[in-house]
Amino acid sequence: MNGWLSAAALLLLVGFAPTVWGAASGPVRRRVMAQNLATLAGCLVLLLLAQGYARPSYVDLALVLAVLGPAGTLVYARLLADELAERPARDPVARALGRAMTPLAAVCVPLVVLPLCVATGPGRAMVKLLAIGALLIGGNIVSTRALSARHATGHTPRGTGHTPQATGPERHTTGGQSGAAGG
Amino acid sequence: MRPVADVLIVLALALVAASSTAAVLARDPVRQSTVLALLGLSLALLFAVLQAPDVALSQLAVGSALTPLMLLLSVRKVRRKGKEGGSHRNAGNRTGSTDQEGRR
Amino acid sequence: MSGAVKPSGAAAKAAEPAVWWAVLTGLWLVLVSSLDTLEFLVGAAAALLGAFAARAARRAAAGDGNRGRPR
Amino acid sequence: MSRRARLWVLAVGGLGLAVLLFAASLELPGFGGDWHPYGVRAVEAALARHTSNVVAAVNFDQRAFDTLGEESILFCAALGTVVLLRQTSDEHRVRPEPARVAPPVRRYALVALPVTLLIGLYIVAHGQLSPGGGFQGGVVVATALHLLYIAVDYRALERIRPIGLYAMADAAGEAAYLLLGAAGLIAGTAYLANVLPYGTFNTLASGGTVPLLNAAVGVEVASGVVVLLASFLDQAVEIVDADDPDSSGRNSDQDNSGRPRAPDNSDQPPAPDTSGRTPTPHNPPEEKPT
Repeated sequence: MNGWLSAAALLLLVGFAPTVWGAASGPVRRRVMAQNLATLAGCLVLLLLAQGYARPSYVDLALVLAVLGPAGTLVYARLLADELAERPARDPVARALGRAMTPLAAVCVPLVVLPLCVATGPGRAMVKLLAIGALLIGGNIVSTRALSARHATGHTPRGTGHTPQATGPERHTTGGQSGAAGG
Repeated sequence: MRPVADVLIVLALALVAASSTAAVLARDPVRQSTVLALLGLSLALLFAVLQAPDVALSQLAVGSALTPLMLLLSVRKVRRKGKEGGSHRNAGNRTGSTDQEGRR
Repeated sequence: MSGAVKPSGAAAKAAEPAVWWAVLTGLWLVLVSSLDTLEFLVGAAAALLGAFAARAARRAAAGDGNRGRPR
Repeated sequence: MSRRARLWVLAVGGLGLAVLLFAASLELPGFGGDWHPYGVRAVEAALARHTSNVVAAVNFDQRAFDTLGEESILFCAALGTVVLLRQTSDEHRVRPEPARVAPPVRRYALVALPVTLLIGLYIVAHGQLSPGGGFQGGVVVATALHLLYIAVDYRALERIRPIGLYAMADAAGEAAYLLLGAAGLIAGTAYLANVLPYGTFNTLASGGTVPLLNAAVGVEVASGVVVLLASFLDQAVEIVDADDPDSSGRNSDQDNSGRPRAPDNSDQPPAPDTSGRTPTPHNPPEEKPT
């Protein structure tokens, strides 16, 4: 019991605390990426807390954050497209975060979720944990992509007199469109 | 368990203090919005370690997507308004205008 | 998953919500802590809502409004 | 009153408040202790009514009248926003442009929308059992719908968001709460009393009226937030000043294709777009607000 809470405290300190600094300083790009990382770290902390306090119902917090956190990042990606596009990844922290985010999610989430699954034992609770993990990884991959895709194809002005034909998803080259729909 | 739980509370409290101070110090609403997202998250964590999951859930639900959305929409409207007003004062000919039938 | 189903016949039309309903009901049953009949019924109803929302969302995203306006 | 007198009044009031707060804090139970006079009673009452989430029992049973007030606050806030942000006669609507969103993001949103919706409904339905309830779940449901704006575009959201229906659902949720309260009066006890059978502890049907009130609040909050955001979105995306003809450039959603957008109105000649070329304030015809 103690170990889970210690792990949560550690993750809060090394995973979450730096994102506060990241979100409060530097260019907008870095801030949004820090927010993205913070939802990941916060969600994992909540999962660890649920196990540490031996309260399975606390897992719902992580569940909600796993779906709403990426939605928040997508809000920024959508509405701050100008700000995200105007500074082409000059900030080293933002660039490093943008590169490290997906591997980080792919490594850290199993690192936390799998021990929790072992501790929970087989059953629906375990499947729920795995579902949260899958939502978290998928959401983070997509939101990271959205941030970098914005950067790549944010504001290429189209030809004039373009009639809005929005039939079907527009295909434009963002490079390497690996389908990363979560879940 | 007790000392670790206390450490968690202190840590979460410190994070809330730090992020709320940063939110107050940020003057630009756009930059403030990301700090606010972090503040919401820290508050949710604080409520969670204080064993108030209902409040934490409210904070998560409102703070993670809804608040940034409303804030940024307001910023967009205000900026647009300012831009329109500005362009109006400058007799309306914006340089980057790419209208298809060239205005004036 | 989405976008894969082209609504050509009645069966194809029903397939998309059915798949979504099954997936979402399964998700609901995973989320809840204890199972009983009422839980399953409520979950099935919520999943039905979600399934139709999924279809409506896909159509809204794909079409320009003339096809399958889910009002 | 002079400035000096006002400051004195403020100082006296502040001092009184400080003294009272200090006196009250001396009587507080210790931080993090197991025993709290109000907490113990609330837990007892919640367990007596078979509601395993004590917070839900406090919010929707023991102090349900408070929650009625809180729900009404949101209702009034949505109402006030709709009135304040309505389309005035010197504004007109432009058709939002399709957004350009990376296909994976769009696919993710289409998958995440029903999942988020289901999670929201789960939170609403299990308010009496686990953390959550009508407010939290309702906000999640509303956020789920707005994934369609965030990751697709505004027109897609508008297609699944007949705003009149949501406004009606908003009012219906508020009314349902009021009427559920009146059920207590009909049963011969107090307003908002828990008159239904309490059910089996720790199942979905437990808690008497608590799940029903949760559902009412869920409907009210979800549609209230949708209506609230609709006014914000309309203002940010669609509504522009009529006296500013330059609605073509960068003001809209995205995609600065520089095409002058035709207003949403049918009796407006769309093709040559003479709508706002001349900066006269009342060139576009009156359009219905929302």
